[in-house]
This record gives sequence, structure tokens and C-alpha cells, in this order.
Amino acid sequence: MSGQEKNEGVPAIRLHNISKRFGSVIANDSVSLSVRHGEILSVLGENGSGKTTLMNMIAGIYYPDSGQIFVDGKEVMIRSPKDAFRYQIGMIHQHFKLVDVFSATENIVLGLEEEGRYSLKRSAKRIREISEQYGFDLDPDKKIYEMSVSEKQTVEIIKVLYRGADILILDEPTAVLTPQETQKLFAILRRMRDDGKAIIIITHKLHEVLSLSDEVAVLCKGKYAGTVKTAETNESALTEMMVGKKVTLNIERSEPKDPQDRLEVKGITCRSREGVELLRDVSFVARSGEILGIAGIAGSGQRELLEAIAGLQHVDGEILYHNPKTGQIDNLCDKTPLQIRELGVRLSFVPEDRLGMGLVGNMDIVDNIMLRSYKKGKGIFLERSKPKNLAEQIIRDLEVVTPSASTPVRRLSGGNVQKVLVGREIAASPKVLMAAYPVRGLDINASFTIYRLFNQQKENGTAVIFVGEDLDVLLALCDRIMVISSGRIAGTVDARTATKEQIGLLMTKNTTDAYADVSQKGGAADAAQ
Amino acid sequence: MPHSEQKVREPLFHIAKRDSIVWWKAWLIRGVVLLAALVFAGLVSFLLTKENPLRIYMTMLEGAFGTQRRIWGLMQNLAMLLCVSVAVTPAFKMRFWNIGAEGQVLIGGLATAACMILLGDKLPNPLLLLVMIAASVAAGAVWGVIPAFFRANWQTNETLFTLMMNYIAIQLVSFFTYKWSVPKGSGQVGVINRATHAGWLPSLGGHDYLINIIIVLLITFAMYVYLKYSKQGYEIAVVGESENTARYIGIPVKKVIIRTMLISGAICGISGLLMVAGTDHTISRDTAAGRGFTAIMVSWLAKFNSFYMILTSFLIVFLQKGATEISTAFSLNESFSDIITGIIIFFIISSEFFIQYSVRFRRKEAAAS
Amino acid sequence: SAEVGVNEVSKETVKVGLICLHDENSTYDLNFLKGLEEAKQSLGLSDDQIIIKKNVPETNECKEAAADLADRGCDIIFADSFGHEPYLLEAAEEFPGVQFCHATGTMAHTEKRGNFHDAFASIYQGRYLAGIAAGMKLNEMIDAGKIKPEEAVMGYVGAYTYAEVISGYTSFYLGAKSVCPTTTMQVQFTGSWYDETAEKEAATKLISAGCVLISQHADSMGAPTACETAGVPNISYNGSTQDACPNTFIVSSRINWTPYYEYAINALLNGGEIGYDWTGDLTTGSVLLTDVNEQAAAPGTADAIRKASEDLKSGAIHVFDTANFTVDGSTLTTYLADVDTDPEYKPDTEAIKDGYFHESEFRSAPYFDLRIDGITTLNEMY
Amino acid sequence: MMWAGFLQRAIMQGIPLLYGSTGEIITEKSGMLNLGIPGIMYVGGIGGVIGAFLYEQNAAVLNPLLAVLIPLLCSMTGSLLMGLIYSFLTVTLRANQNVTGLALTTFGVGFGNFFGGSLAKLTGSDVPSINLTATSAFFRTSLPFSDQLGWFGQIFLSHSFLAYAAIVIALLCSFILTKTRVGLHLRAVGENPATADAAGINVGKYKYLATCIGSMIAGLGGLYYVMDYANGVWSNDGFGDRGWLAIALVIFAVWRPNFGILGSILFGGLYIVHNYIRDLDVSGQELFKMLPYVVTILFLVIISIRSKREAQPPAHLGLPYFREER
Ligand SMILES: Nc1ncnc2c1ncn2[C@@H]1O[C@H](COP(=O)(O)OP(=O)(O)OP(=O)(O)O)[C@@H](O)[C@H]1O
Ligand SMILES: Nc1ncnc2c1ncn2[C@@H]1O[C@H](COP(=O)(O)OP(=O)(O)OP(=O)(O)O)[C@@H](O)[C@H]1O
Ligand SMILES: [Mg+2]
Ligand SMILES: [Mg+2]
Repeated sequence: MSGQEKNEGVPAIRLHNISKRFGSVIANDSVSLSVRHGEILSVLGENGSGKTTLMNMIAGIYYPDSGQIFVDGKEVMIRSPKDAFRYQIGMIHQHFKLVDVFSATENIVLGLEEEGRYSLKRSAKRIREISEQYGFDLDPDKKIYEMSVSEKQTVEIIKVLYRGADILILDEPTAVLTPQETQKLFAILRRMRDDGKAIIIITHKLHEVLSLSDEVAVLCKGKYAGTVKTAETNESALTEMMVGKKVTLNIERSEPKDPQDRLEVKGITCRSREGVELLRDVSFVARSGEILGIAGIAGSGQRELLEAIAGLQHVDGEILYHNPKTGQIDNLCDKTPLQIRELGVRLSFVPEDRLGMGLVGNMDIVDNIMLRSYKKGKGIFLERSKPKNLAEQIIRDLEVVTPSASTPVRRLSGGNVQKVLVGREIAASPKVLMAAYPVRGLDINASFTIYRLFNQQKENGTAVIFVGEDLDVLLALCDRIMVISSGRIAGTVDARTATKEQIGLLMTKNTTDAYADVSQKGGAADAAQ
Repeated sequence: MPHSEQKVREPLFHIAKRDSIVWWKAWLIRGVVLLAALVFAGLVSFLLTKENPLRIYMTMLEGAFGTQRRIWGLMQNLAMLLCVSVAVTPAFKMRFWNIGAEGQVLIGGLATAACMILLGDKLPNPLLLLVMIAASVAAGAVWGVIPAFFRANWQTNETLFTLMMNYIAIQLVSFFTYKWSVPKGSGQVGVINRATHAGWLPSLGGHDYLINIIIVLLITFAMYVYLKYSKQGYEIAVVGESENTARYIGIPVKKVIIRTMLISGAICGISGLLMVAGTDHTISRDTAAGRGFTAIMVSWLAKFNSFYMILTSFLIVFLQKGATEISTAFSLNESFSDIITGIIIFFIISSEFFIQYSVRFRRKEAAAS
Repeated sequence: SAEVGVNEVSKETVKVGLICLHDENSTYDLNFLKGLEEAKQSLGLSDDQIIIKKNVPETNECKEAAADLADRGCDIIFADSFGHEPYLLEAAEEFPGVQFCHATGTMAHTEKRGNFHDAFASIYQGRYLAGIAAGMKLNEMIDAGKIKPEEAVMGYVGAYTYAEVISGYTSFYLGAKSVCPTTTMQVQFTGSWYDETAEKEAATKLISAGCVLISQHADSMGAPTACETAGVPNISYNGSTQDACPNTFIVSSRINWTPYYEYAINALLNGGEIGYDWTGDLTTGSVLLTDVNEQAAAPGTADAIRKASEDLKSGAIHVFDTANFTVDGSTLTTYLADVDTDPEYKPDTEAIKDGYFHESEFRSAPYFDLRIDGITTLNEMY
Repeated sequence: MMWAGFLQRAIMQGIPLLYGSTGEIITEKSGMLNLGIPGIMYVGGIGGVIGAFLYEQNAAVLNPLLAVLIPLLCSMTGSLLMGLIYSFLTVTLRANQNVTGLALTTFGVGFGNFFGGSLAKLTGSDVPSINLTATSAFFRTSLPFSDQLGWFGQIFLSHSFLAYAAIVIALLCSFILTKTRVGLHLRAVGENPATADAAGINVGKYKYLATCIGSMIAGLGGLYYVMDYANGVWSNDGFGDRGWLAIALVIFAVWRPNFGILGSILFGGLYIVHNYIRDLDVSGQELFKMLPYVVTILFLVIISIRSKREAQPPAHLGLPYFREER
């Protein structure tokens, strides 16, 4: 369409009264919005408000129940992604759509019907050209399973560029990126906008919305709540539009009360199956009544660290648990989760991968709540009444949006899934609570609910370990922040006095040599799941 | 709005997943589909035989229920199929695609036969029976655990592994039937302990098969409770859904995989015992009679619910018995029953689609512009 | 062993049951099915007086099938497979008023149950005659200079290693040897009555090992078609395979079961006894040879067969004449055969009298299980 | 020349397996685990038989081209229909693949034997088999000079066009899978259908096509068996368990049709090797018949322990795909 003259007044894409239901859930209820060429539109909304669903209908993944879609002023029928490509719509999905065993090139040319002979070499050449033009760094022959998260995202973006998409949709592209990577992405997006492309981006991070987009469209519980010019709004106004009421967005941080050593990690080292060091000589202490933040570039060993403590990773070294009841000190190193629990260690863990690890998507909320406690009680039979009550309590207390307690968790939106998980882990009244990126993908309201819960735990005397990516949040929520870099501790700072710049510096401290390697292997482990 | 030169048509129909469906609607759908299947199968029968389809179905009923003996025969066959179906279920629930039940049953039968042949005159009968039970359970369990072990440790594809194990079991049975054949060289074991009845399961109240039926019903009930209400059953479900979650929560995944296949294999072994000691009193490579494969369909069609399996295995056994009767009555090739069974299963399989999805047809031309 | 209620059955009401291991797609069972059809016509029975159960395995299913036939009012029930015997015996016990006639079995003459009977045919005679055709073909090849006399090696594909098969291939060999004295034979067992691949591969292997003529005792088309492919003459079994093998089929022997059906049903209808053990032979018409395929056979084959057949009938020659074979180099004068079935295979009956082995005389099923010189069995170790 | 004979037989045994496994590989590459292959191969066989039978019955003189083409087309139509049943049930109606496959095998074997039996009855021949010797002769035309070149001719030239076609098809499939756009798309569908779908590939279409084409290829294995191996004589159950062996061969070939060529010869050899071992008794023979299965298991274990990514089954093998499922 590049050859075609763009009609300035006509939106690149316009949705009119789009509705979509899933069973009894109304995901989109008569939503209308539009975006013009040379413009970036943010779509904002609480978890489960139907953003992904709406975008998926533009991309041809879902098909609307009713409503119309116009591209450049013409009504179109998008029945499949193929149709979407025909209208030069490209989408980068919340969950990457890449084939693990394929190379970058293979993934990028996938689905294309180019003229002429099929030649990966020629395509790789074009990919290099595009990379150069936009300043990406990508090896076209690298296999996806060898890639880090940001590399994967690069592939996704080049995929869209390669197709010459005119309309670009990104669903929470920054959720897994470091701030540096995010800045790079935004620079590219701005360049694309200046090239006259229409861009729609979904993100829960309001500062990103404000810094990047020209307009913001807000969805609220499946309904369209309006569009505002970015220049004419601010964080609290947007939040209000999104949630439908005023909310306070500050984190109350209390002073730790009577902190005691709870978990003492001494010199642990972890190797991948290929023998690469993922953690090297990590030592620290987590204290009761305190939130210990862990900052670092994604894939620097955070996951291995938490998993080692939870008994899911083999490591060398010592992990000492100071039992407050008995005063005893137990080494948790190389114990299975079951053995750890049998030692009387009250350890809760909110893993990064909610549905892949923390919960069972196909089971209902009650059965998921039961995961932690099913072994309780004598005999060989299950006891279902207590978990049922607990489930209902969690739904009530955390305002989980769900038809009922017997709804499969898979059907819930990301935010609500997370609430179920955190609710369960906290209900076990842990002495140590570990959480990896607990608000990733959560809307602002839900995020603050989670922060509040962690603060409560802290006040109850739990040692909370919080792995986060948003430095502002870490600084506001935590008592101390430990920075991990390339599998090593780069330093620990007091969150009350430290600055973002200080932490950012620490985060890249050891990266010169080992970084590439570690992130690569971390990526491989991801892919192996 | 201007006419676009090439108007894109809305697709003729669109498929969407149903939220859930009330139970009676689901059964109504199944009933209707089954009826459609019978009509279609009747049509096929008519085309191939030129017989009145109603007469064909009457003959089938007659063949299955005509006499008391046939009813007992039907129940016996049902019990055997049910037993294998129940046996494969825990593995399926764990998403372990055990298609090796045929081999596990055979090897259980082989162990039983071995005890009867080798120990028939050496042990008192009650002791012999105990040894037989232990041997068949152990043999079936071993056959189930071998693929489970590799799957648990190295993710070895179990569908293909268990499939291959079937043939190994078949050849082993072949090997031993030559070793034990009567007369020598005939490749047939003949009736084992025909004179002494050593190791034969007793007949209860004059009914040869009653004991089989009772044992299978007990196993079915126990399996239902085990899967639905026991902690181990819950572990099986979790491992089946997500091994990662299971590991995270502290379920010993490898142990559960191996334990479940041990149970699965052991019950298959018992099925072998019932077939050899309770029914045939001989062993051959056909002892399992394809039940290992049929059971997979039975279990799946019943959605892994042991009680529904009584219904689904009844359906299959009825079809087989009935079709045998058709071929006797109308002197048809027996393979006809496979065709009919295949057709009816195709229909039943497709009924699940209408239960899980709804099909929406194209809306009337929207009042667009 | 209750008495049989003979008087109640009449030709109009008698019901006949037949239990087949497979169906008409197996040569073996087809023979039984055809035989019953002919008997039905010759006896003037109607269709609904005959009930046939096919594909009945050699398991308890067999007893169930027999009982179901008895339930339906069958007065006499035939079963066609060796392995059916013990189950049929059980049914005979349960239904003393019904006659059970079992083909190829061995237990009736020792069980001595009034309503349980065995039957077989002296098919070894037929194989001997077929062997003559083979010998003549070998002679033809020798005369034409295609092979040397010592290269007159025949191959034989056998199903199992027990007496029925041994008796069969030995008589075939002796028939061939009676016209071609230099012939030798190699036997490969398949371990199955019906396994197309195994039979075909066995035949092919025998051919590539130098066998110039093949015969078989197994039921599939594996061996004949292998011969047709390789252009090696074949003596078939069960029926003519000339259609599929026009260039290599010579002749085939088979059992005709019609005489036995007629005998047993007539005995039942006329109030006579059915013998425990009935042996059909050339004279009863139970042993048949198909037409000779003149295109493949040596000239004069049909005549030679006819002549030998007369001699066998008259007793002028005996198939297992001890003058015609040796075991480990010596001529036999005595041999105790295992005629009465027992688990230990205890030999119990002297089978050699008057200078020949009396096959199928003490019971219908074969019991000749000697390994004679000139025949090598390839996959059976002694 | 015993070993030359053995090798030639091994190849003949291997060809149906090669057809079956090539067809199944194409199918599995699209993520479909079609356990109906054994049934499909029966239908492929009987389809050819029906075609040849009708032609032989109705034609006064057989035209060589038609005598080959008619059975070929009938065979392919039969297996195509089987493939359509399977893909309709599993792709369109999203039925469980294992169950559908097993039912299809029951159906296909029954179908083959039913029509085989019925036709045999029609011929009224002495032995219950359908003899299509004339048709078979056209199929079995081998290369010139094959009987004049000693062992070389026996091993390499004595085969029929369907045998060489099997190898050509396998090589072609390998080429398509690795060197063409269609192959890339097909593999993507089997690895990650959601990704393929989002990339604009018509997942359903690919699954349908792969299954149907795979079925047709596999069906040719059945045709080769009757027309070449069995000399045009159809006997019920003659094909035996080769279908399952073909599925085993897929693993052995690590999902590469070109590896399947050598694998099929190996499996063919293992299938009959017991005939060629001296002094093996009949029971020992039964143990030897285990070999292909044992070898497959060993291989399966080895590739899983080595866990090389390239040797793994397609990631989405056997799983259903529904775009709107999440
Ligand atoms: N497959 C489904 N079946 C039923 N309901 C669903 C399904 N998928 C999503 N929903 C519902 O739709 C709503 C939005 O879910 P979705 O995951 O799209 O939200 P989201 O905005 O992407 O949230 P998040 O940021 O948490 O990922 C949720 O309430 C969820 O329960
Ligand atoms: N495939 C699906 N099947 C059933 N329900 C779905 C499906 N996809 C989404 N939903 C439901 O539709 C609603 C909207 O979901 P959607 O994913 O669009 O939300 P979202 O705004 O993207 O949320 P989030 O911010 O969490 O990503 C949710 O209730 C969700 O549960
Ligand atoms: Mg979303
Ligand atoms: Mg979401």
C-alpha cells in the first residue's frame, strides 16, 4: 500500500461497535476506536478488560461476534491472520509466536509467499539490512531456543517489518524487557511512526503510555471508555478512567519490626546442564519483617536463585533456614520441595511462570488452591471442603473476577490468575515469601493490591523476597535491594537512600564478559519448558 | 459506502467454544449422534447386504441377549474389556498415552500360564492362586513400568514405546507357546491342567464367569474412588496437567509417573490373569484379543470416568457380539463387524465436538451501510 | 457318557452346527465349509438346518460357541480345528444328548465319551501321489540337463513340527523318491498355519538355497506365489493355485470332508453309532488330487498318479514301506508311536508291522513322526 | 548368493514400510499422529485390488498403461478417503487423534478384509484369494539386465517401478520438507500451530493436506504389497502388522524420509532375518521376530537421552489446535 496515497483524514484502522463473547464472558462490548497513520495509540485497561481480545480480532486470531472493522476507510472482513497481512496489519503478541527449533530467518519468512525461489540466504540478507536500518542486533541463523527474551522480541518486530506492515500492534511488548531494552524499542517505534505507520501498543505501565503515545484509548470491563490525547492527561486521570473510580497510587512503607535472620544463603553456585555458571558464589541474608528486593537484568540468575531456595534447582553451597519456632537451623540445599515442607519450613513461592508452574490451567480455582494443602490430613483421601472455603475467601478478599470458584483458571485473565496464585501462597502463612515478577502483566490496580499484600506479610513478620523489574516500585516498596548481575551479587543497597542510577549501574556491572552467555543459556532453559 | 470491487464474504459458519453445557443436553446430543450412527450403519449394512436394517438390528439384539448364556457371555466379555479400560485410565489421566495395554495384558496372562504350567502340580491350589496373582500383577507392572521409567527420566515418547512393547510381549508369548506346546511342535498350549483344574478360578454359584465379573466391578469402583477422591488420584491429575507445577508443589513427578504406570500395568496383568485362569485356561498370542487397543477408545469415550466406561464398553461389546451374530445369520464376512464398529465410533467421537463447541452460521446480511 | 437320544432326529428336523476357526477366507476352513455345503445337498437338508459359527478362536469362546449351537437345537456339531478339541470335550460333557464331531483331534479314542468323535483323512496318501508328480518333474529337469541328479533338491515349507506335518512331508518326499531316487529335501518351518510373509520368505529362501521344486503344508498363497515369481515348480496344497500360478503349479492334494459329514449325519439319522475315530482315505473319496497342470507338469504325470493311486487303494504299495526309507542309515523294523495322547508323549503302540508303518490306522490323526534320511529340517534342532 | 538374495528380500520387505513411514512422517510433521496408518495401508491395498479386479473382469485385453493406472488411482482414492475421514474428525471436529487413529485402523483393516473376502467369493476360485496375476505382471516389470548382472542386478535392478518410486518419493519429501517454503510451513504447523496460524499459514489446510497426501503415500505401500510382493494375490490379513512397523520406522528415521530409506531396508531385513539363520528352532525364531521392535525401542531411548532437538518429534504432535483456545 506504500505506493498508494494515504488519505490524511481517514484512520488507518477503525473499529466500530465490536463485540466478542467467550461463553458467558463478554470480553468486548461494542468497542469502537481508531488510529491514524503516523500515530501511536496506547490501549489501556485493567486486566481482563478485553484489550488482547480486541487486538486479536484485528489480527485475525479471533472473529468478532458483531461489529465492523475499517482499514483506510474501507470495511474489511478479517477472518484469519492471512487476511490481516493482506491489509498490512502486523501484530506482536503478548506471548511470542515463534517456532523454537527454527532459526530467526525461518521464523521471519514463515507464512510469506514471496516471489521467486525460496532462499533463506536471500532472506537473511534482507533481515540484516532491516536490522541495520533500525539498529537491531540479530544473528539471522540463530535458533530461537538459543535466544534471550529480548532477542526473541527483536525477531518478532523484524518479522512485522519484513512484511512491510503498515499497521503495527504490540501487546504488552515491554513486560519482559529491561528499561534499556524498552528505551531501544521505543526509539524504534517512534522512527516507525515517523515513517507513517500506525501503531497500537498495549501496556500497563503508565509512564510508558505517557512518554510514547499520541493518544490513549481506555477499555473498562470490556467497554470502550473513551480516547484522550496523551498530552492532555496524566497518570491519575488515566487510572480513574480505567478503573472507573479514584484510586490512590502510593505505597506505604513501614519500618521493619524486630528483623531477624530467617534465610541465610551462603556461597551458592549453580550450573546449567551444559556446565555454564548461572549463579556464582551468591550469599545474602533475608530477614523477617523486611522486604528484600532483587533487581537485575532479566535472566541474570534470579530465577535459578529462587528455584534453588524452593528446592527446584540443584546448587552447591548452603541455604540455611532459621526456624523461628524451634530455633533450629536447617540446610535446604538440594532438598526437594516436599522435604523442605516436611522440615517444617514455611516457604511460599510465587514463580514467574504462573500457569506453567504455579497453577494448573485446566483445573478449577478450588483444585488449584488445594495444590499447597492436599497432603494435609490423615488417610489417603482428599479433603475438599477446606480448600473450597479458602478459595471463596480469596475470591472475595482479592476481588478475583471469575464466574465461580469452579471455573478453570485458564479462563481467567492474567491479573486474576495472579491473584489466585498470590492468594494461595499467602494463605499458607509463610515465614518466607518469594515472588518473581509478581505484577508482570498486571494492571495498576491489581499491582497495588499485590504490593499491599506484601506489605501486610512483612508486617506479620514474614521475610519477603521480591524479584522485580520496575526500579521505581522496588525503591518504593523494599527495605533493601540486592542487585544481581550475570549470576553474581553486584551489591546490596538501602532502598530508602539509593537511586535508580545507582542500581542501574550495579545491574550492568559484570556484564562485559559473561552476560551474553548467561542470558543465552537462560533463554535456552526457558525454551526447554 | 462505495462498492468494493471484491467484497469479502463473511465465512459461512464460525466455530466457537461453548462455556459449558447442562448435562442433559450433552446426553441428548450423544443420544442423537448415536441414533444417527445406527441409522448410518444400518444404511451401510443395507447397501452391502440388501437386508432390512431393522432385521439386522433385531439379529444383533438377539445375538447379544437371545439366551441366558449369551447374556452371561456378553457380561464376561464386557467385564474383560472394562477391566483393561479401567487399567489404562490412570495413565491417560496423567496424559501418559499408554497404548501398550495389549502387551501388559498378555504378559500378565503369560505369567499366569507359566505358574499354572510349571507349578500346577507342585503347589496346593490356594497357594498356587496366590502365586499366580502375584506373578501376573508383577509381570503387568514391569511391562508398564519400563516405558514409564524412560519417560520419567528422559521424556522418551511413551506412545511409541508402549506400542513396541506390545509386539515384544506378543513374541515372548509366541516363544513360550512353542516351548510349552501340546502336542510338541504344534504351537498351542492347549487347555492347561485340564484334569486337575489347578489354578483355575473357581466358579461361583455354578456360574463360571461370575468371579471375573465381581472382581472387575470391584476394580472399577476402586479406580473411580482412587482417581476422584484420593490424594494419589489428585497427584495424577496434576502431573497430567503440568509436570512443572507438580514439581513446584513438591509432587515427586518421576515417582508418580512410575507408580501410576505400575498400577496401570498391574491391573492389566490382572486382566491377563482373569482371561487365562478365569476364562480360557490357555495362553496364545491372541489371548488379549485386541482389547488393549479397544480399551483406549472405551476409556477415552467415557472421558476417563470408570462408571461411564461400563456404558461405553457395553456398547462396544454389544456391537461385536451383535455383528458376529449378523455374520452367522446372513453369512457375511466377519470383518463386517469391524466396519460397523469403526463407523459407530467415528460418530461417537464426533459427538464430543457438538458438546464442546457451538457452530454459528452466518448472520443475516448486517445492516452495514 | 449318557445315551444318545437317536430316535428323535429325522432328516427334516436334524440340525447341524459347524464351528470354524476362521472363515471362508482361509483355505483350511473353506474346505470344511465347501464340504458341508455338498453334504447338505447330497443329504437334502435345507439352509436353516445348518448353523455355522466362524472365526471361533481356540479358547473358551469355542465352548461358548458349541453351547450356543446346542442351545439352538443342534443335534450334531462339527468343529474344524485341532485346538478346539479340549473345549469341545467340555461342551460334550455338558450336552450329552448332542453329538460332537471334531476334525484332526486325537483324544476321542482315549476319552471314550459316547458323544465325542474324532476324524481325519489319510492325506499322506495324497501327498505321496503329489510327490510322484514332483519326482517326475525332477526327472524331467535332470533329463533336460538343467540340473545334475544330485541337485534334485526339493524345498518344503511346513507350518509346525508335529506329526501331522512330518507325516505329510515325509510321504511327499517318499513319493518323489519313488521316481527320482537321487532327490533330497529341505524343510523350513514357519510356526503358523497362515502367515503369508513367513511362507513366502521361507520358500524364497529355500529357492535361493538351491531348491528346484517347492511344496508346502501351510495355508496361505505365500509359497505358491514365491514359486511363480522365481519360476520354480510348485506342488500345492488345499486346492488348485493354477489361476495365480499358471506357469509353476503342478498339482495339489486336499482333503474332502464331504464323506465324513455324510457318514456322521447318516449315522445319527439311522440310529447307528458314530465311530470314535474315523479315517477317510482314497477309497472313501476323502483324499483328492486336483487336475494336473499340463503346462508345468512332466508328461505322463496324470497317468502315473492314477496308477499309483490304484496301487495304494489295492494295498499293492504302502507309502511308509520300510524298504523305501532309512533312519540314521538303517532300515526300521520296529517303532513305538505315541498314539494315545498323554502329556509325556509316551510311545505306546507298535506301528511297524508287515514291513510298513501303519499310519492313521490306530487313530485317525497322523502319528508318523520319524525323521528319515534324505530330509533336512532347517530350523528345528534335535 | 545367499546374502544377495537376503538383501533383495530385505528391500522388498522394506518398500511397504518405506511408503508407510514416508506417509506418516509427512503427516506427523503437521502435528498429526495418525495411528490409522495400518488401516489406511489395508485400504490402499484393497483399493488397488478392486480397481484391478474390475478392470480384469471387464477388459478383453489388458492395456498395460491402464492396468497400472486404474489400480493406482483406485488405491490412492481409497487411502485419500481414509485420510479425509481422519482429518475431518481430528482437524475439523477436533477429536482425539489417538482414538480416531485406532478406530480408523479397526475400520480400515475390516474394510480391506471385508471386500477382500467378498471379491474372493465372487471369483469362486479353489483357494480363497483374488488372483490378479496379469495386473501384477505389469506392476512387477523390472529393469532390463537385472538378471544378467549377478548380485548387483539382483539387489539393485530387480525391483519394480513402485519400489523405485518409493525411494524417489522419500527423497522428494525430504527435499520438500527441508528446502521449500511449503516444507517450512508444514514443519511450523507441527511445531507450533498457533505461531503458524498467526503467521498467516492456514493450519487446517496444511493439516488436511499433509494427512491426505501422507495417507495416499502410505496407501501405496499396501498397493505395492499386493501387486508386487504378493504377485497380485490378495489374501485377508496378509499385510499383517507392517503398518505398525512403519510407524516404528518413523522414529527410527528421526522424522526424515531420506533416513527412512536405509531404515526401511534394515527393518525389512530384521523382519525376515530369522529365516536366514542356521539352526534356529521355531521358538527361537519367534524371539528373532522381536528384533525390529527392540531396535526401535533402543533407538527411541537413545534419541531421548541424547535429547538433541533436531531428533525430537514435532513439538505439537498429537495435540489438537483451536485458534480461539487459550
Ligand atoms: N478463554 C477464556 N475463556 C473465558 N474467559 C476468558 C478467556 N480468556 C480470557 N477470559 C476473560 O477475559 C478477561 C480478560 O482476559 P485477558 O487475559 O485477555 O485480559 P488481559 O487484559 O490480557 O489481562 P492481563 O493483563 O492480566 O493478561 C478476563 O476476565 C478473563 O477471565
Ligand atoms: N480464548 C478465550 N476463550 C475464552 N475467554 C477468553 C478468551 N480470550 C479472552 N477471554 C476472556 O475475554 C476477556 C477479555 O480478555 P482479554 O485477554 O482481551 O483481556 P486483556 O484486556 O487483554 O487483559 P490483560 O490485561 O490481562 O491482558 C477475559 O474475560 C478473558 O478471560
Ligand atoms: Mg491481554
Ligand atoms: Mg492478558
